[in-house]
Amino acid sequence: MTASLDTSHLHDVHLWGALRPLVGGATSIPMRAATIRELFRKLSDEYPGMEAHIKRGVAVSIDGKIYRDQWDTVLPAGAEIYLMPRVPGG
Amino acid sequence: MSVKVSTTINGDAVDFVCQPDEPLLDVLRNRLGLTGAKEGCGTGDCGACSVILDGRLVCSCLVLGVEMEGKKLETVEGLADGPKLHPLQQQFIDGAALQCGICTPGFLIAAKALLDKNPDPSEEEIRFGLAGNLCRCTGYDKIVRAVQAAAKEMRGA
Amino acid sequence: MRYESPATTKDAVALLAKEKGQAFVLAGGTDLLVKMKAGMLEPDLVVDIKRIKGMKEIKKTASGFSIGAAVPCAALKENAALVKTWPGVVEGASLIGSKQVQGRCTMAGNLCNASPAADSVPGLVAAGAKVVIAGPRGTRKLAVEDVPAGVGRTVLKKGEFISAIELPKKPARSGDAYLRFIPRTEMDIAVVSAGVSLTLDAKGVITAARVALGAVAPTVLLVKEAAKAIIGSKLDDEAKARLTAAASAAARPIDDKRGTKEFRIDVAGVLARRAAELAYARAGGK
Amino acid sequence: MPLDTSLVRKQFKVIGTRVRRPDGIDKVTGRAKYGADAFAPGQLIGLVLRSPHAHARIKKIDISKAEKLQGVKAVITAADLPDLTGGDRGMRDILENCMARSKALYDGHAVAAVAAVDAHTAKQALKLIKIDYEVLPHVTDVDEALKPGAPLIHDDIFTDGIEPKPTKPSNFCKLAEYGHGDVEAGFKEADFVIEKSYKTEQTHQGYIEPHACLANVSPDGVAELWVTTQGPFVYRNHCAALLGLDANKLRVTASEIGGGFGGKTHVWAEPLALALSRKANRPVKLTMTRDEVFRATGPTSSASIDVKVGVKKDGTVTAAFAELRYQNGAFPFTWAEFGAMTAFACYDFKNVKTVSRDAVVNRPKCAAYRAPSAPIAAFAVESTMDMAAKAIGMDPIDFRIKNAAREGTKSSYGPVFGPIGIGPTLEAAKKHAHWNAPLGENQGRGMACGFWFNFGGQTCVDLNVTPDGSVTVALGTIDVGGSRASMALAVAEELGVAYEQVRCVVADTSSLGHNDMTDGSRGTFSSSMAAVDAARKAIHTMRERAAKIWEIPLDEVEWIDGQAKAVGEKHGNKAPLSIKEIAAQAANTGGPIAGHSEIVADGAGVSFATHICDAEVDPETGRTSIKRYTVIQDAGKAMHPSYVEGQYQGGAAQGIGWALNEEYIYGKDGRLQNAGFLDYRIPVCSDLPFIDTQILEIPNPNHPYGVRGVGETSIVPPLGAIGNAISNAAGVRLNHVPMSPPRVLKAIKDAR
Repeated sequence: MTASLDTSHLHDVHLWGALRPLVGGATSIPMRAATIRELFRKLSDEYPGMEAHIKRGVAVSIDGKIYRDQWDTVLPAGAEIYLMPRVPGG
Repeated sequence: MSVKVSTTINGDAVDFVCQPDEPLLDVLRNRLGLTGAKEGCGTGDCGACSVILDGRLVCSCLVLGVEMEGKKLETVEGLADGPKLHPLQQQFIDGAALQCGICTPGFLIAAKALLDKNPDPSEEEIRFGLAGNLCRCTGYDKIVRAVQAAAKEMRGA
Repeated sequence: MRYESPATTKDAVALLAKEKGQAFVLAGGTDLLVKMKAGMLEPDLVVDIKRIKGMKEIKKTASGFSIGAAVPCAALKENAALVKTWPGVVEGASLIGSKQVQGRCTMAGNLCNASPAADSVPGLVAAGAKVVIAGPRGTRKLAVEDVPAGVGRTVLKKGEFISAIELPKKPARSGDAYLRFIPRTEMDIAVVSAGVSLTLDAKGVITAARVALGAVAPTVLLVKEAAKAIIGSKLDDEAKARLTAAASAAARPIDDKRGTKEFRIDVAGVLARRAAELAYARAGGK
Repeated sequence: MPLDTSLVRKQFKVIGTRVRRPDGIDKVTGRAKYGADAFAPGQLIGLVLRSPHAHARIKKIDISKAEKLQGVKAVITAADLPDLTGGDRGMRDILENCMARSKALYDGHAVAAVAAVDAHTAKQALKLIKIDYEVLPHVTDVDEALKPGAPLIHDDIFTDGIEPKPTKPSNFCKLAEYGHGDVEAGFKEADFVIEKSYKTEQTHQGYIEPHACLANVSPDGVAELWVTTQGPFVYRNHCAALLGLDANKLRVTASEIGGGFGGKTHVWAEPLALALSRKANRPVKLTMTRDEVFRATGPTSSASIDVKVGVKKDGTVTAAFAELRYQNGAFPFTWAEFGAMTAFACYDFKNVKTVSRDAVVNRPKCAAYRAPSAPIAAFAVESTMDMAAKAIGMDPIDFRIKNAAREGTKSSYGPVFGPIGIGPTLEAAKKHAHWNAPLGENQGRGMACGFWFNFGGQTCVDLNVTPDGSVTVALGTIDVGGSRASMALAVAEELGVAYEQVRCVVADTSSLGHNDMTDGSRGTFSSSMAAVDAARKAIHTMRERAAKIWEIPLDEVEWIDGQAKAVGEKHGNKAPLSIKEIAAQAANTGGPIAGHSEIVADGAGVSFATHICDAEVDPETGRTSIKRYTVIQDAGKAMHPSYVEGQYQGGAAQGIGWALNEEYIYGKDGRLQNAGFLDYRIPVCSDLPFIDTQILEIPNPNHPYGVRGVGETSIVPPLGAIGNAISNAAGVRLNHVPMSPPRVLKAIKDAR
């Protein structure tokens, strides 16, 4: 399921509140990425402070389905991408 | 100073030594290897350590080991008849009346004590008969139903 | 800790009197063992009274019933004559703890633990029960309400222990009842409780009454004003209102983890009224 | 061969049957071994000394007398647990929670521990430890803790989520916001605006088995830990990190577990047991008392919430707002934030906003409790929703149906929902006989909805075919309520064999790869996905073996109904090969037959439920009894319906306890006053009616069998449902949970 670069699409990546200050307050940022891995890498490279959040745990909602771990998960064209805190359970 | 005690547990003659202030529950679990009775609270509030002492349902955490001299005790380990499970045991399995199972030995003993005295209890009598046993997993629904089913089976109905 | 299980009352008294350290009587143990577990008590001597002859007997006597100090509460319920005569007393005793606790706990222990919330005590007080106290100077008797001296304290002296509880004969057309309030249906300590015993004349007028309240003061209260409120009545609405008000007025509870002061005052009145209604019906009143 | 997780539409043979669980006999005969049921030769008894103060500086600890007591083999303090966390705040907090360092932060905080030859000696030793405390001012209430000038619990918490970051430390650890639209504009459009403030008290998971473990550390760093836990692998990783052990040398075995509900997702005294064992070079058994469980493990938050809902006469909600303030106990976390995420998740609102404020207080470190944070938020929201429905004279179910989230709804926490089940549960509730049944005197009926995320995570399963053709399965998620039966059903279904032919066990940490904690309703969802994967791999191997036996190409062998069948006309004379026959030839065809699965189980999907409750309120005492209760929830596919019903019933019962009577009660001195089952009142058998369940099965498209997690959502609606029922029974709106008799009676009196 590993995607190559040529399958990457431009996404409007929505951020939850805690991440917004790191991108200057925006609720979403445009970002081209094929996979969660690429998305995380680019976020870490471009926005100082983002890496710490990602290390602590960020979940990625892709069209409402929440992914927590798998980096090679593909970000399909036109998908709604939402970054959320990782939630623990009981 | 340790005290020597001679007693009967599940029909077997048993001798043990214990400290005079040692609860029966600790004697059963730590000295006799009978770990079916569980310690959920140690203060008589959860019923997980229930045993039947001379025909009466009690919490073994609220009995001293030294009081056992000459007494007769029934524990969950004595419930089955060889390989044949007691109807309560079988109905608890068949009716999914246990989830984590930590409270199960206490419930089985309390249910047995109830049915020994009242073979055809109403739902309310079952609920109050088991009110000394806490279960946090099941909401008691399937436990009550399993006791009803076992009672029916034991009555031969 | 030493454990002794003497065969006679005399030996038990001697053991208790002689002990220099902390000595406790063990009957049901449902309070004693809990306190030991919590480290609140570290007894030097525990005297188990259950092997003393008669301690586990319920006797019908010329003057009523004599209940041995080591009779477990579960056994009270099994005694048909006692249940018929003093249903309220048995109700109170049957509400202590769980079925498991019932298999061990005793009314004498419940009384000596001296909690204002003791479930068996208001019923006993309402019934006019007495205790028989064995001690180094022989036996003495006391009204149940005179045993507790405060929260966790009794008037018993060194070497003394309660050997029996005596219930009087029940006069004709009498009834008793005990009700308590707990948030759950079982397993709780009473937040408020009320025991009522009353006697009627042939017309259904209350001629004598005793009303006891639990958990509203440091000890169980015998509320004379509440009894007065209904004596001479047929427990009509006005009498009930007077009873409710008198019971609430007598209550002087505290706020604690089990309930608020305001709640206890309100519910003391409600329970006294409801217990009186039950007792009145049991006495044959309509 | 990656796992294809897409839904297989098929007629199930064994999935959905109510089989007997494999651990049933052990559990009804007393043979099952739980945390406290293990014994090691030469074991010592470990006990923990705990702070009696809510907040105190530890000036000096003198253990010299305790160490000299005959029979004492080890005494430890924080000095025996050096900080190896390397700046990881989360791990440092775990370490500090296990053993106080410079300050005791709550009543019950561990300050020292001993290991001795028996419990009696260990108790005496605890008494000989002398601690010089400087008692500090404390705060246990969330609103008080957030006030300026409140006693400061940590001097290095600077509120997260505020820009620029504050320069002054406070107890306010995190601010967060969720939502979309313009709530102010929305409220202006409303015909009615309902505003209410709520409080909920702290509750504990109340599992009946106290934490217990048996630790055995050798001087060469090899260690074993037998422990009751929801996650042996996470316990291994955390204990190894905190003690400086190699993870591969620490073998953690999960005992049978006597309930967890989130409370056993976290190490508490286990690192202390290991540290004692290391110091004594003897096995150490450490069992918490019930008092310790309440005072020193991880209950859920208490909270304070303001809700505002704007509604039009036609039932449209124009705007919704909530501010949620949760305490996290003595260490910072984000429990209020999860409340903010879940609060309005059941609904499709154009304008919605939630703000969360997380605070630290002098109480034990909060842990997850079944759908953590969500029941608290749902109580406030579902109460307000009922008030809004009343204000416009609309049936509460119709009102919720009108506003329910559906596929395509932008959720209140951000993403757009895919296909979801809130609508079907509401429709089922409306049609349910319960909703339309008559009520008695002083009775009222209430309903409420609930939401929880659910998740999957890292999961391993090892499947082995034995030489006699039966199948063993090693699982990495623990079994707290029948999951070994469900996993055996999954494997039997996939292999096409009888349930009885498959036996599942929970593996220790040296026998299987890492598995995430069994939490988040993930056990059955994740492990069944991995079990199916492992079974498919074993099937592939068995087809290969059959091909070798038959000396034909692999693609001429199919797996049908638990047997290898040679396909094609030329093989018409070949009798199918059973697993037993294939296994018998394993030595000659390539060795043992197995299937392994190591996956990240994603796609759990969100979960919704609707509950209906009938309550009777005694108007003179304020006592509430639950007369009838119905749970309606989507399970995707109920693998073992009895255990799905059990999850629904158990969650509802816990919610009922929380709604009516359970609460942590702190005194003015900051000490917990009800650390026992006598006064922490969980429901007893006679408190509850039978709890009816209706399982909806809307298959989860992301699981081969359509399974969803079912463990948690059922605790979310009860608080609101009961509050609404009480309101309808007694005519008073309770805004403080638990809705205990004194609170209900006061509300009734105030309304008179």
